[in-house]
Amino acid sequence: MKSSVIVFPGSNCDRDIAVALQKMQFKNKMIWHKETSLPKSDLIVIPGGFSYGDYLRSGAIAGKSLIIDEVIKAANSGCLILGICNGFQILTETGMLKGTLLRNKNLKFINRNVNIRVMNNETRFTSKYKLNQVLNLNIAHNEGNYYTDSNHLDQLKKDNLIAFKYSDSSGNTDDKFNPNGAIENIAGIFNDKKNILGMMPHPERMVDELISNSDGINLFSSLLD
Amino acid sequence: MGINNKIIEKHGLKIEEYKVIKKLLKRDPNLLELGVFSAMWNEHCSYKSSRIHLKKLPTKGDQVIQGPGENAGVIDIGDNDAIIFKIESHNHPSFIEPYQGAATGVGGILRDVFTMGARPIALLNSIHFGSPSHPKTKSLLNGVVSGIGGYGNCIGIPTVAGETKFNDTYNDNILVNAMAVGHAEKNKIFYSKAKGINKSVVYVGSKTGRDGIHGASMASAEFDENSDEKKPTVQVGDPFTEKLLLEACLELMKDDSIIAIQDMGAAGLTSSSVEMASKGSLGIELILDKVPCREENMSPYEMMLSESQERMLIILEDGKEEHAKKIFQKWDLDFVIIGKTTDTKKLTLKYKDEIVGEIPIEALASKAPIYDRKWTKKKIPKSINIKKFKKIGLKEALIKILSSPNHSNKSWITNQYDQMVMCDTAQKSGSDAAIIRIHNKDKAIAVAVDSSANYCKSYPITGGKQIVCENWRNLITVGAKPIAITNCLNFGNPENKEVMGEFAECLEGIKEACKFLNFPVVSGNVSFYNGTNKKNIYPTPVIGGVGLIEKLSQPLSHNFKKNNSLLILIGKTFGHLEQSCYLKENFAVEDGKPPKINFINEKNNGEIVLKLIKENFVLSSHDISSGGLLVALSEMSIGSKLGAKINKPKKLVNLTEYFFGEDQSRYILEIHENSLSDVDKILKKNNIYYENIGITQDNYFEIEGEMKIDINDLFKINNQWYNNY
Amino acid sequence: MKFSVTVTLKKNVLDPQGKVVENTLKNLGMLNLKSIRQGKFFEIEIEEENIDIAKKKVNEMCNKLLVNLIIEDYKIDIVK
Amino acid sequence: MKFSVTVTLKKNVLDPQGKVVENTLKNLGMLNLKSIRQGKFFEIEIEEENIDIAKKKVNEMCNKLLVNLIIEDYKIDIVK
Ligand SMILES: Nc1ncnc2c1ncn2[C@@H]1O[C@H](COP(=O)(O)OP(=O)(O)O)[C@@H](O)[C@H]1O
Ligand SMILES: [Mg+2]
Repeated sequence: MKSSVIVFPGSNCDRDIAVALQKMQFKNKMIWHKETSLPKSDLIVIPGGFSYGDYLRSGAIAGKSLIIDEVIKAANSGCLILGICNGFQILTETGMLKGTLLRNKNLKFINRNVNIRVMNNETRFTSKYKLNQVLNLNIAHNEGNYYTDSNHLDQLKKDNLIAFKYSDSSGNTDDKFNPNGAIENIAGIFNDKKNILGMMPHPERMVDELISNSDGINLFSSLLD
Repeated sequence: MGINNKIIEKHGLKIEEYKVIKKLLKRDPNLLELGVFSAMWNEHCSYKSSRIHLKKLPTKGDQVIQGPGENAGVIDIGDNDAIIFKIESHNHPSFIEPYQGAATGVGGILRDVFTMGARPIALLNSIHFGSPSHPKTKSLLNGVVSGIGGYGNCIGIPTVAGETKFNDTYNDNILVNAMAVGHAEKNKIFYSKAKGINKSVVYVGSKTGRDGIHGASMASAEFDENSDEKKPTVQVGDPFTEKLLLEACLELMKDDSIIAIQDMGAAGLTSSSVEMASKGSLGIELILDKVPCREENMSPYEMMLSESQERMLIILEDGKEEHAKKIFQKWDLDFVIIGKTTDTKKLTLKYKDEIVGEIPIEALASKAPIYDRKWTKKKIPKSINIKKFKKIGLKEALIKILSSPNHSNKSWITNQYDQMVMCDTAQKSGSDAAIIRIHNKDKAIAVAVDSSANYCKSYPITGGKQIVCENWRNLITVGAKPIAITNCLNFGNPENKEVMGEFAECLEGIKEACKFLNFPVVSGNVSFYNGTNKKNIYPTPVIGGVGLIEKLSQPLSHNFKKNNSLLILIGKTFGHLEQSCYLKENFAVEDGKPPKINFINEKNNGEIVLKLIKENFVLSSHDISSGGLLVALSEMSIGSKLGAKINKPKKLVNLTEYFFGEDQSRYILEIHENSLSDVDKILKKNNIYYENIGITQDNYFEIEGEMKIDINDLFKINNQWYNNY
Repeated sequence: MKFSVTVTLKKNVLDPQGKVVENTLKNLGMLNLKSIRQGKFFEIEIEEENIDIAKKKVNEMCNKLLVNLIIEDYKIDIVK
Repeated sequence: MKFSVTVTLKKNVLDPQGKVVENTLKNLGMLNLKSIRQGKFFEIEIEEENIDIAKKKVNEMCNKLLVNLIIEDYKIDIVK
């Protein structure tokens, strides 16, 4: 499996995702945002961080960079795209995923482990998880409060495009377990072809038992299939 | 413009100092030169009041590569790995504008570490606020915490440990100390000593604006009613640019293009250029027209004194200019050759083809004034009669302490910091020390910061010893061998004899402890003039320590691991309640002596605890500090949601003294029930005093026959305060 | 020419920031505060003396970058 | 009554955000852009019909919460 990680000025989880990908036996390349072509890849990752300092709106400026046109082309031809945290924000800014990420409802940066429930395990990203399995992943963001209009929300539900929802450890998706105010506790979504996943929690932080847990591993091993 | 007394005073210089300047120059300085002198001669840059005392600190050791004198200290952790670290204060700016003050404090200390070639791997902070009921405290707390987080989170370096304290003494002068820790290859460390003549002096990073002009002299002046007027000097941090600067510098450092490199911190272009020239016994010539400016019509005076953030000065090897320029352009940063090294031993400033200022480097550096300020010894404080306080129940007292601002759980703060980015944080804040794995290796370092202003106020020598020992203990409890410390000395007005005495005696205590424990000081920072209108803060030295875990198999926390394990208490309990948190929280009393430090016990207990941990006998461990035994035990319980059943001590002791006394050199260890005989053997063989104090259990935290609390209640008690504030 | 652009969240979009600010102000005793919405403000200077062309340029900036049209509305005013 | 408040950074204060936005717009081809500064915008409605009292209230809100007077300037306008 060949992967590419796009690096923007201010990306800061690029090394973390590269380490996770290598650990999972991906052949990974780092791609600087000023490049105008992409190597052939099965998976493109847009990593977390503060691209362009999160200035203006998080993800907005990275969404205008040259390399993004190539990412869109690759996505249209079926390449798998994973956007984590700031990567998710960039995907919504470019329209590759619909909706947007607003400030957390408490107006504070939040870093802690949260539980999320797997809402659809019949995708290239989640096949190694069980349906409704609860994962414990780390979140770290200022703007993770997912919002979309009601038409799109209906579509997300109808077409099973919600990837993960914030929950408690037994999978209850009550608003009480919503860390940031996201609509319907949404933590991650797919596009309609399900080859693009955007998610706020960081699976790459959960691949090493010594540091955290291994709940993120199956996302990467799903992709390897 | 002629220079009169008022201008001299405005520059924070004394008339006598001005006379010395004239003598050194053999003429009157012009205004630009006066500005340069004032920046270099103020307390912050010249250490004029502290230097003779700092000299006494032990700074050498087998593992010390670089002690004080460079941007940060460097220690050797084996296999060509070096750790580079330093702590620094940003107290005054943070009081004026808490968000930006704290943020730029973090930015500044990071630059000190990555200028030396290290990739920063952890951030820590020690923050002190006034009383929670003081009208300013809440917004200062909010601003400082979000500023620290705002900078560290954005640049992507985990903030992993720290301390937050409240005390009236900081009502008008908060403390914001930030510490950065980086990792470098031992053979790739960069220093600030210039070498060679006619080498290019390069300016990189952000443009220069009018921010922070005279910031360094502000940090050296007491606040008064007019401090509002000093506001325009506030600097704004740009963590995004710092991230670019970090990556660009590390990229350039891969080969040998750099002769010397120095961040522009306090007193910006002035101190960075003078420092490099002074260390290399050279001169430096700057063409100020070339300085990248953010605003129009900036004068040479403003350029030399601006404290704009995110800038560096580099001296390059011949012929490396194009290569270096490419790297900085890749990262969208300014890169301009603004001068060269010379053999004149002078700082020469040119502007519009004229020499606008010329000062011998030694007049600015080695000939800067040094004062042996008058100081008085602290009298031994009177003991207080504990019996005069009304008796209160153990449970009631414990609840009072655990729910107080100083002892409440700090996750409201730490959840605002990214603690996991870089994926090497094996232990986050919450335990005695954080653990950071060295990337791609089995080994890890432990880091912690500590201060005990109450003890230092009461009796500075003991207080000074105590914080070093407490810091050492905090590293031991997570299984790390303590290696070296950095220190940030926050004190009042040094022109006051009592304050200067507190300084001298705290330092004496720090020195003795460091010597005895072989725990040298490799870097640090002094912040004087903390206080207002002649009211000085408590002496507040902050110690930041680094220890090594040679092989990290499982991070050791202070949370209980399972039920039915044995709890043992290492070290003797005498029941020292003077200066205790028990008296402070229950009776608002802050009197008496601090607890004694016995270095021999300290060292023996610590070394044997470390041995037990290394031999895998220990499931969890915690040192006993503020709040005493009972508070330490409840913290172990709260973190794990496991309870404990503590025996009622058999001897005829006063329970309050036993459970809340703050005697030093003590640890609580959780061990497997079946390892007791092995552990007992090791402890006995080494003459370590210990007691079996109870066992862990589910659901309840209790002292046999005395008190019993549901652990969920205990958790709630400890987790309310911040959320309700 | 100089323009100002104000960007505000669309009416039906939740404004977490505005909510918190509103509550805080009420807690500070501003009881007759009815509503507060927060947005962004830009002051843009461009080298173009023809009003129509200039305004078109500013409009283009808004569409291309400054405004997230999914959730935000904007308004351009001429300053001078 | 309805007011609008625009908050801008003081002149000499670094505006990292504005700088990045400006560069991006230029990279997007907006070559005649001379400068852009970003600020905040508030739309405030209060239940008070007396202009002077109302304005005073809004001013108080600015001082107490909305504006960081150390680095920002502000301007109040009446909307209706
Ligand atoms: N309390 C202290 N203990 C040991 N060294 C100190 C102390 N205070 C300052 N130093 C050392 O003095 C030097 C100058 O410090 P400072 O002016 O803070 O450096 P910088 O200009 O790089 O911020 C540094 O090498 C620092 O480590
Ligand atoms: Mg420095």
